[in-house]
Amino acid sequence: MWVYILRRILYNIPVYLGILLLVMLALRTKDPVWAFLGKRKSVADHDALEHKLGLDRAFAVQYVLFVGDVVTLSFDQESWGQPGKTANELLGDAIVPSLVITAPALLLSSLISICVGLISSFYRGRTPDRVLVILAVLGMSISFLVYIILGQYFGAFILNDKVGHRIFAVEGYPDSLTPFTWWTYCMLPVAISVIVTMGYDTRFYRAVMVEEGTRDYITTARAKGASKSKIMFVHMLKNAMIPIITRVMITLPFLIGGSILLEMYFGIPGMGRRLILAIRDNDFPVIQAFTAVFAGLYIITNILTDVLYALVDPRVRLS
Amino acid sequence: MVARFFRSRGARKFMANRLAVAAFLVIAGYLLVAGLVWFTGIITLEETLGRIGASYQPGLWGAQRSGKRIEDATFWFEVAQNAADRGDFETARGGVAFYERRLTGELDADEIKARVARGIALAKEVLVVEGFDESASVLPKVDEIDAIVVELFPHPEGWDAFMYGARHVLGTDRQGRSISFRAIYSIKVAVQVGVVTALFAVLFGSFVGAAAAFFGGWIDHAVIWLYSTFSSIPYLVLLSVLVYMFNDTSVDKTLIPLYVAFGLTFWVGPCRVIRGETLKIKELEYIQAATAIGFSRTYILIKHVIPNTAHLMFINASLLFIGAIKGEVILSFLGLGVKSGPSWGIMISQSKAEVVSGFFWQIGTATVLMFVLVLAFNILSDALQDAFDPKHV
Amino acid sequence: MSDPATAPALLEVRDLVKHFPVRGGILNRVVSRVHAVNGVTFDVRKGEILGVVGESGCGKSTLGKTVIRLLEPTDGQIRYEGKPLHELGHRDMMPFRRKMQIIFQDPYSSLNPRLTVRKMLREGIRFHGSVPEAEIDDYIVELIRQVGLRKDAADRFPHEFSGGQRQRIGIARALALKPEFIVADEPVSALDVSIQAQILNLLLDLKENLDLTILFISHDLKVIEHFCDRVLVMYLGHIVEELSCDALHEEAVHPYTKALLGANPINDPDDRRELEVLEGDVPSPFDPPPGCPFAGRCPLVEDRCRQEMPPLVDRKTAGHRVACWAVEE
Amino acid sequence: MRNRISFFALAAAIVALPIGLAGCPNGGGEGGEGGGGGAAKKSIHLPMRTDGPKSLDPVQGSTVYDNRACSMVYDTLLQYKYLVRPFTLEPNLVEAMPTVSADGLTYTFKLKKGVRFHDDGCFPDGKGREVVAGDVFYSWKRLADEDNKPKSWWLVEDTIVGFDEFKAAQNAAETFDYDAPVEGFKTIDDQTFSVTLKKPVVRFLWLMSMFQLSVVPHEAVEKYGNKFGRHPVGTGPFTMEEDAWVAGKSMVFQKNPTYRDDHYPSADEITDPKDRARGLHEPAGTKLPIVDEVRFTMFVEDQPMWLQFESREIGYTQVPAEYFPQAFVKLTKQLKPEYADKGVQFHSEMLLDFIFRGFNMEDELLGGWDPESRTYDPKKRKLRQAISMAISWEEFNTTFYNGLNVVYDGMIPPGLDGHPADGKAGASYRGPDIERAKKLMVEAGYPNGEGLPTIDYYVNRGGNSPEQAELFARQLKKIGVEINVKLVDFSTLIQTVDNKKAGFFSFAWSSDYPDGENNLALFYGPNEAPSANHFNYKNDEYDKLYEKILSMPSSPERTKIYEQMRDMVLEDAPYCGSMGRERFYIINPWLKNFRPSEQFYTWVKYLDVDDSTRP
Repeated sequence: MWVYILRRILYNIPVYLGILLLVMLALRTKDPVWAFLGKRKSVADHDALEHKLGLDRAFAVQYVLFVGDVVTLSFDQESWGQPGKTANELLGDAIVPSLVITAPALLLSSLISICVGLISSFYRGRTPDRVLVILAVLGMSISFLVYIILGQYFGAFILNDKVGHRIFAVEGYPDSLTPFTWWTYCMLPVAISVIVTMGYDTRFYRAVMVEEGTRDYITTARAKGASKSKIMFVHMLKNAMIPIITRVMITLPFLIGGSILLEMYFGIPGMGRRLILAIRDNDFPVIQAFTAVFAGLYIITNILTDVLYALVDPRVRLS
Repeated sequence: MVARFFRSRGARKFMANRLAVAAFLVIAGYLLVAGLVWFTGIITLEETLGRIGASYQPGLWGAQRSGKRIEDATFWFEVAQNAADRGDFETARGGVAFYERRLTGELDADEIKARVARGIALAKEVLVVEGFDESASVLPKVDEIDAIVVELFPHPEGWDAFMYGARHVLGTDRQGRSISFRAIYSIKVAVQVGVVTALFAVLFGSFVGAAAAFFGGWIDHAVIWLYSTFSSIPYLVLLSVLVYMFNDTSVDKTLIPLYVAFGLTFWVGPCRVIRGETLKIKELEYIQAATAIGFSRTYILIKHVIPNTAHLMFINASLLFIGAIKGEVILSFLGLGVKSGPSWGIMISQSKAEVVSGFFWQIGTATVLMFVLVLAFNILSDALQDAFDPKHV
Repeated sequence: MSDPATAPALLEVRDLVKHFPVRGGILNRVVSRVHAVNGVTFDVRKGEILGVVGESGCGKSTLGKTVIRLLEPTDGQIRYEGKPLHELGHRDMMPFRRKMQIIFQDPYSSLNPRLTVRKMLREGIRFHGSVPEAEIDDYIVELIRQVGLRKDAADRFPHEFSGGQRQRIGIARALALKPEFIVADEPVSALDVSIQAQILNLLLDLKENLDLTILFISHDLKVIEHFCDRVLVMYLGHIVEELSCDALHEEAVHPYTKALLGANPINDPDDRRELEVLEGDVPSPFDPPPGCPFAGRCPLVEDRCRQEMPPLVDRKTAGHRVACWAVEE
Repeated sequence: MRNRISFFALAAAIVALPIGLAGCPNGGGEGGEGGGGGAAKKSIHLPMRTDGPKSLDPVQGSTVYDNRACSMVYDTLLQYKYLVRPFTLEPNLVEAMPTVSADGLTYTFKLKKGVRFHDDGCFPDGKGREVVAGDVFYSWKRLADEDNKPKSWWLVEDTIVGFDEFKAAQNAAETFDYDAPVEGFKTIDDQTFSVTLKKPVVRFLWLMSMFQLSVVPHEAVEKYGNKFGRHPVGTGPFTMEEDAWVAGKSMVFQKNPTYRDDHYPSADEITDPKDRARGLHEPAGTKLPIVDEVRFTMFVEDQPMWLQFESREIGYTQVPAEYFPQAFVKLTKQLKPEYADKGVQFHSEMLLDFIFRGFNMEDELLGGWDPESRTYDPKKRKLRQAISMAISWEEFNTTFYNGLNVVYDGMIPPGLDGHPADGKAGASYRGPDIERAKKLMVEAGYPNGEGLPTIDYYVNRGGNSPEQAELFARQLKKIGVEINVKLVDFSTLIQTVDNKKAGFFSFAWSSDYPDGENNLALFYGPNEAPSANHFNYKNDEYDKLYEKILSMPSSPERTKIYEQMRDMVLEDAPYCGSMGRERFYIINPWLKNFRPSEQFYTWVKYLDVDDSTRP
């Protein structure tokens, strides 16, 4: 097992190095210094700044240095867009807002989707199943952006207007997070995100449950006379945990990245929003650090997923 | 090939699925429209960018409050006034046409000016003196204003009337452009983006995946590394980096950034699937039989391996098509999408401002058109999977 | 027809070895090897049907595929009409590809489902140019008829045929290039018993008509006995006995061969006495022990068997060889 | 530590979720804003239509958002009078307007007594120290220190005696010595100091109100280092804690309790009757700042900003062009009744804009400059005039700006001396007049554009500029002029223009200070590219006049020269123009005393709030 874990880690190192390489190359397709300099600038200013930031060094040197930063987790270059803040600090500021939106969203959408998936597979082929499947497909066919635009308008503005007092804030993020302020500011984005992901998740979980339902042990359990609901909730759910856990794990890095659209629209100062703003500012060190961190988190969850898989299903280790 | 397809078990299963056939027909309809726009130019880019009348016209000629009616009338007055103001009235008038609706040729410059003055005076009277109320005393004046507009810009007749109706049937956006024409033109853009990216991603991904699995060795390692790398960059992060790359470059205005964005992200899926399938296929005895005949590895790959992954390519292509259409909306929001001309993404993005004022025609039209196509593809790909790949989860 | 016993060797195989690497460990290096074929030597004489028999996993299919170089030999020599096949590159192999063909076991996976019978056959014929372009269609029809299918089969896809019919297509494909030598890799074991006979008879007819030499691989000694001229008995990558099929029951001396004869359910019930001796496990092919691989299950096992592999030595009867310390005279 | 608290809150939030779902009847209320503590704490919530400032270090600032934030916490020597138009300066940190020596070179300032910096940990005992003359010079010298990454050195470049030399010497030295003398800086006593200029320039006074030259204490800079921009210490009306700024999201300022004696302007300092009608004179004499807390929220997207305004959450909003028809009747430019009835007010303000399409006068095809004779080819002038006559700025205005912009002749924006009455100047070549343009084309030797090669036209990409360029091309086609639109990014555009490689380009100039001189400088020969004279326009007579007005204070005589210079340029047509933007604001009834300006941002201290009309 340890050999397997170690191998997964070793295997992912070149992948991660590749990501860093790609991102760094992509960011250097334009001269970042020109983009950053303000009004009235000269070639001399440009060269001075470029030298100061070490961007005039050979790419290989920059690459090695940056990999060094990543390894030591020290993204302490000063942000260009937010002087006085390091990329590290910006990262730290942005993590919590991202999490308080995405973690509940993940939790809720997984719970609801699993339940709906169970119900759907319970009624497999009958009317409730069909209705749920159709609803899922309908939901999947509408753009995320439409959900957000209409959700903000109806869910906050119109709703508040009709009720007469504020149920959800149109946008914003509380200074101090309490359950109450969380409800006001974060519930609507969470709800929208749940609605958006539910279509996909429901279908996935339904398929998992349907497949589990055809397994031998279910037939055996039935033959032994176990009740249908017991089979569903005890036997099937227990065995379906593997795909469920994997699915949730796979979703994790996207959560940490946050939903850029939601954060932009609802003014939540999370990581996705920070990244977009950094891109608008040509904030080179921050873009670099954020992408490195995003990719790193992604890879870590990848490894975790693999390991989890292997723990549950030893055959994986051999292949 | 085609004949075989229709004789195959999968095809028969697919044809038995009435919903899937309906979806297939819907998609064919969209492709037809896209083809018409592309080849015959029934709707030109100019027509989607040009004004056809006042802003924020509701679709289906919905009733409007007098305040809005006056506002619309003012638009026409302004146009007429500008035309009359320009020195050479005759040439100027030639240019004052909102497609089928043209400035009347029966009045001379002074007559036009007089009518505009009368109309504006009335409008001001209603707006300033009487406020906006909907009372009986106001309505006759509003009607009179409308009558002046019709006098200046007579309603078109015959075929013109039909075209005029077609342009206005779903209303106008903030800039007074035809929502219906924009939405239909966007079908072409969506199909273009979908076809190009799905084709590219599926062909490239499949070939690379098949080659990797078939030849094995360092090629396989390199390909696995490549797709692991690409798939380990979270989608939106990759897009964001691309936004940075392409912002303000010479291809910014074209669809190329869009293709690149989708190309880079989408090829991974088919590559992975086809690689897995090829690993299975390459152990099959017909491949060994081909080797025994003496065919080269490349020939066997192209003639015997890749064609046997075709069903997976179809399924992947239809999934990627959906991905491309929906991705276009996100990219347009991020500023990497379509830049010149309309697209559903642009329409939805632009309708942000309209929704706030309770105007839903643009977002509604774009969403419905997109919804139907994506839904059809969803149904189609489900049916394809059921028919050809029964083991899928 | 030449007499198989005296005919010159068409194919000479000397010390053929085929190993498969097994990867593992953190860096995915080769940690061990499967010894599928472990130094075998034999001749195939022109015009004969040489059987290869053994339990599944003994390396007989690997042997069959290696001699026509579908698999690359790890070591050893293969000579076809005196030409060293093991030294030839892809291009130089071409003429031999035409002369050497193979019929597979599984009639389902051995036909490309995307090609009609006609396309499948034409592909190879064209590639080798073995028939003039203008005559290809007629040739294909003739071929189809020859393997016992109806003419209209040419434009159908594999999934439209039954298993037996598919195997006929497989045979047609092997014959399309007018080969001299065919490896038949368990061609009937996936078929119903009733159809097995038809296919075997077809093969026999074809062999007679087309002057073929066949290396016939099977796990079923009874089929071999009826079908082949000579038989090689394989155990774990080694040939343990080689003898003429006519004298199989009488002359077989190797304990494994005897066990196989006993295990054969259609065999004479009186001969079943030795069945119970086959106890113990087949040793792992990953890490074969020194000495005779059969030692662990052999009723006649001696100390020497565990230390040293017995050589394959000629017996008194011509063409009879055996590798066993215990039966040495 | 903060993070940990947030994690607890997160856990609590998740636990509380079902309860929240079950019932959360009083969703509105006072809890949301995190305030609500003090009984009568006056708090206002204002928008910034962007992701906000980058740094609160004045020398690093350059954008209007930096300006807005810096104006909260710092003071400049002079400031704009809140309610007086045209723009007028008044003393801020100084007791009175400076005295100027007879030769116009030496300005003497005297600081107000008892102005203290914010109470902050960087001072002994945490009590803010009194501002002295040395602080002013220290703050200005920071602009010269390249380690500060200053963005606005150009403001004082080549202006003050010895300052440029100081900059060069100190940056070359091992360490930057702030105590090294500058010839033009003289400290007379703790409160009094003088500045000597290289040449008399009237605009020096305008500089004294620019936020980049705000006064900062060296103690804070030394203590916080590169964090100073996030932990500002100044003398301004508000203070900001470091964690009250969520970058790109929001900033919260608190009233400075030790703010000096400053009062709302007296009732007679109002020039616009509309302002008086809105009751802006009423709070006269109130001690400033009036509110206790100011929250800025940055809106990267317009929809949330608009909805927040409609929810009466934020005090006002600028009206983005696409939202104009929603709130206003275009015909009358008045608020629609559904807004007016709710007590929403509006205000509109002309920006000091000069939007134009410029020619490179050294371009062979379009300029025809002969360096030998120092004259221009008259045929090329006809060509430029023809192009200018073919353009319809009104069409741009109606198509892209809801008709809200102002089209005018000359380079001096509305509201300043030298701007022509009704925007129409005598020597105008402003279109559209296709007939005349065609005639000019004939005179230029290109009848209907025959023989004229395609002209490369450089535009900054982004926004709707591709669409604008299309319209532009359409307009020019009418007289046979073909252009090849080159959409480039802003830095490329600047580089191309600075290298004199762009023959025809689209540009805009926002006045640095409200004086036509700033715009006239764009055509001053020695300012040629890479300086601000992008046209490389050279006219010896014009240059002489320009040098003359530099030291002239505002007067009818000076205005006359401005007009003369303007018409000289118009005749030579080194550009096609001009257009300026008008900005509309709508104001929620609870926000009091608001008179927006885009020229200065010290107005937050005058604002008040009426909580009775707040949701």
